[in-house]
Amino acid sequence: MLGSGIIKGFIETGRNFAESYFVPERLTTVQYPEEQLPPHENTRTIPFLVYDASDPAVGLRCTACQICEQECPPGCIRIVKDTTKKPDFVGKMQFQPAVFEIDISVCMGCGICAEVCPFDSIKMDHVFNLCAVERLESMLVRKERLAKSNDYFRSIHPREAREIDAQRGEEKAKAEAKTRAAAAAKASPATNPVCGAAA
Amino acid sequence: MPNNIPFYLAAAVTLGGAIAAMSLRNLVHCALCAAGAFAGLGAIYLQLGAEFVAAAQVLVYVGAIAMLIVFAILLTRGGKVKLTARQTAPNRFVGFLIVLLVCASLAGSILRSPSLQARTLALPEVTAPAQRIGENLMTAYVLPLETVGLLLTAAMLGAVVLAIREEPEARLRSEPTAQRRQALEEANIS
Amino acid sequence: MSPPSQYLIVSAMLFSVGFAGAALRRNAILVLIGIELMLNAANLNFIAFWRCGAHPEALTGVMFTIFSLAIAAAEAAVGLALIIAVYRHRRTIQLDELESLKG
Amino acid sequence: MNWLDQIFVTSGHQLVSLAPASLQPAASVLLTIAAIMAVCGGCFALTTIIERKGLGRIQNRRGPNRVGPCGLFQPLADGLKMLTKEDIVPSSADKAAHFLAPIILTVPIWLTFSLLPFGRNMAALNLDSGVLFFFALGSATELAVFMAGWSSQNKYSVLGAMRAIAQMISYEVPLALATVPVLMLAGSLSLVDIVQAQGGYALGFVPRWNVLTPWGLVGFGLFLTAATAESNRSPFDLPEGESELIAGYLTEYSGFKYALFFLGEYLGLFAVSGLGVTLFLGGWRAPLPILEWAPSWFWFGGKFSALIFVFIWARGTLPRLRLDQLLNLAWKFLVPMALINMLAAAIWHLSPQWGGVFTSPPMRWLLTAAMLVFPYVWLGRAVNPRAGAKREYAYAE
Repeated sequence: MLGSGIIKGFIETGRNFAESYFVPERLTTVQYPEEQLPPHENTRTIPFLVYDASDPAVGLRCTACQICEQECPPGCIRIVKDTTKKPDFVGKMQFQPAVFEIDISVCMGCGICAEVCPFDSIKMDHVFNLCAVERLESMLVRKERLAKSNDYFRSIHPREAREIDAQRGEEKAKAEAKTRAAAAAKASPATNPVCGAAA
Repeated sequence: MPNNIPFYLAAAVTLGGAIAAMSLRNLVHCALCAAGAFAGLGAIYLQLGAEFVAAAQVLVYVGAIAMLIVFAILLTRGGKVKLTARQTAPNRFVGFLIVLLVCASLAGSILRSPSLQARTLALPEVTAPAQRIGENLMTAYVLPLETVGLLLTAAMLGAVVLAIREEPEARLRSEPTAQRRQALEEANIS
Repeated sequence: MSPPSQYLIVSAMLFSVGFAGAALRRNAILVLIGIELMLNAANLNFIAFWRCGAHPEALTGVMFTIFSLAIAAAEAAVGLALIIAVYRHRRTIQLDELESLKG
Repeated sequence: MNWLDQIFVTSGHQLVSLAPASLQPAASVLLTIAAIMAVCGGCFALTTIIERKGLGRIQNRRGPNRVGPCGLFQPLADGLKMLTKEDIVPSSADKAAHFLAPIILTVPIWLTFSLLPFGRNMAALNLDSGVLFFFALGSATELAVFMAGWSSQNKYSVLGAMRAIAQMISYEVPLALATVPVLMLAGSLSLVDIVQAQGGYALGFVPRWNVLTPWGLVGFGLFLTAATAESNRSPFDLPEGESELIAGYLTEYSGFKYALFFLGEYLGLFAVSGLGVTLFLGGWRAPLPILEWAPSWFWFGGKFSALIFVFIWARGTLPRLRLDQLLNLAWKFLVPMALINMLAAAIWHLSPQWGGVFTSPPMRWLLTAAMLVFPYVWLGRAVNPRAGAKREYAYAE
């Protein structure tokens, strides 16, 4: 009969109205600045650089390989290699970036840099309050601001961080085993040219 | 005479609207001004105590006839009509002359009529209650009422028939042509 | 309250304006508006005479005006339908261009 | 009890008596106008915020709650924004008509409030043909809508205006026809008399409101539907269907003129709600004899607010109609239903004179209800031929 659907709709919206005062499921919005929903793990805004341990100057995973700089579609990353090499977490000698800048007014948040990075160094962040009163200097994020600790990375991407930590732990263990073997070998006359500089 | 100010206002709106409706160039403006004149007349009726007629005037003239005129103007692209050369200066002069002549002759006879001068209106005594109008319509005026109903129905049907668009495909699709086409096709096949 | 002649003079002026428009304007719709104005002038006369006549309780003028309104509505509907029909055939509603019946 | 009921009337008289004797008629008129404009303007401000909050709750949101306590100062902020915005007139617009349209739209709607009886002895004007005047003033707004659409020289505006006019003309017919039974049975066109005719209680406690009779209930439903369409509100808000026409005839309006249109829309809603309360819900009369102690204006306000809430509820519930559905509903359902309703009302009125079983109220009830239920079902099927059939979707599922 004409009108039965209309009445059904009225009952539903009427319940929405009345129960919104008692039932939280009927009032699903969140008052943004005061309350915030936690972002999903796969949320991505702008990239950041992960460093291990506590000192960003030492533990920065980035090796200034410049793959991300080349792959970045809008070209918002600028990297200048340092002149000296430093040992990385497995003890291998690597460059570090002297300059690492991302122009976040150009960055489109595609996440390609994070995908191509072979060192698990550049990852996508969850911060989204990026507005500033000035559009040149504050939109150009430098290495110091980009560098964030692995703990932070663990807190925003727990699943991915666990995998990476496990993988890196394995690599490190393997490298240590190798060094130990090399050290053992050093005790014997054979030498291993690869692991010349054990930590 | 402060009592007369509403009347003068309504009369000014009516006459100003009428003059504008008859002399403006843009047809839509003309129609809108005519609607203003009709509404002003409604105000005069209200002042004269004929509430029902005033309401009917606004309902019929402003609500229906002005809208009809506006629709007709839009349907005939009348809003953007080109002015021909003949439609300019002499017209206005002749129009003014005609207005003056007709108005003078009518006003002269009105002003010279002694019976009209003598009588003045007494305000509160006379009204036209809707109930009395209805009773009149159902008793003394029942035949005119029926006739008007018939006339309105006829006018509605006539307006629909006149204004309906004749579709060219409808004629193609009509029965005899289809039969003929079928016959032609059969002739072609054989 | 003003004497009836005031209303009659307003009505006369309205009638003459409508008449001049209907006689001189060349657009069919404007002619129709002119005719409506003349009808309205007549209605105003009816109401004014009813108001100051000898037997206002008979409502004659009011009844006449009501019927006049109904007829004006019918007239406008048919008139405008005619104008639209003419426009369909001739692509114009300027009356001086519709001269095919001129001898 | 009586002084509270008449508090506005007596205080108004006292205020007027302060003026010098020669100016008292003018002072009385001005006071009435000021009171109506203040009350309706306040209602307008309050309704905008309540509507937004109510719609929010209906859609599982909270609605505006930032400006002032619970967001109650939101209308003030909106008003301030509207007033200070730049008033843009398109360069090709017809300046005079563009300027006049919002004024012509709002003036007749203000006038309609002078006819409503807001309480006992609280009608500003008791016109003898009040209901007819109401509809006459309502039809005057169509011209303003046309002016707004045409003068903007914008295709969307003209299309929106044409849709609005087609809709208003179509729905004026069922709106007027739905009120006819009330006028027939009250025997008057005056709104004050219509409220008078709904006085008293049947069986000692059931009020004799028109809505509590079969024809009144159907008439009220028809009236509400037509009134929603007449005031251009959702689900009949096609003239402003923003997905198709930007904002219809309002497209080229900004600043204060836009605010006037907004005001006109809400005032039109108030006007038809007030008319609905007066015609069908017994005006300012109390719903039960034991509640007679409350002032009459309180009951009018209460019923009025309830009706406004129903309109808001409908806006939050029903999706917008298509143009052909809109016109089909008006001409194939509402108009025939209203005509049948007139017949039912006539039978309701005349059946006691026939004697026999027809004198008992339950029989009259059954007879008229049957007269209305069957056409309702039948016409409902005609207007929606696919009712009950399973829908097929081209792309979904």
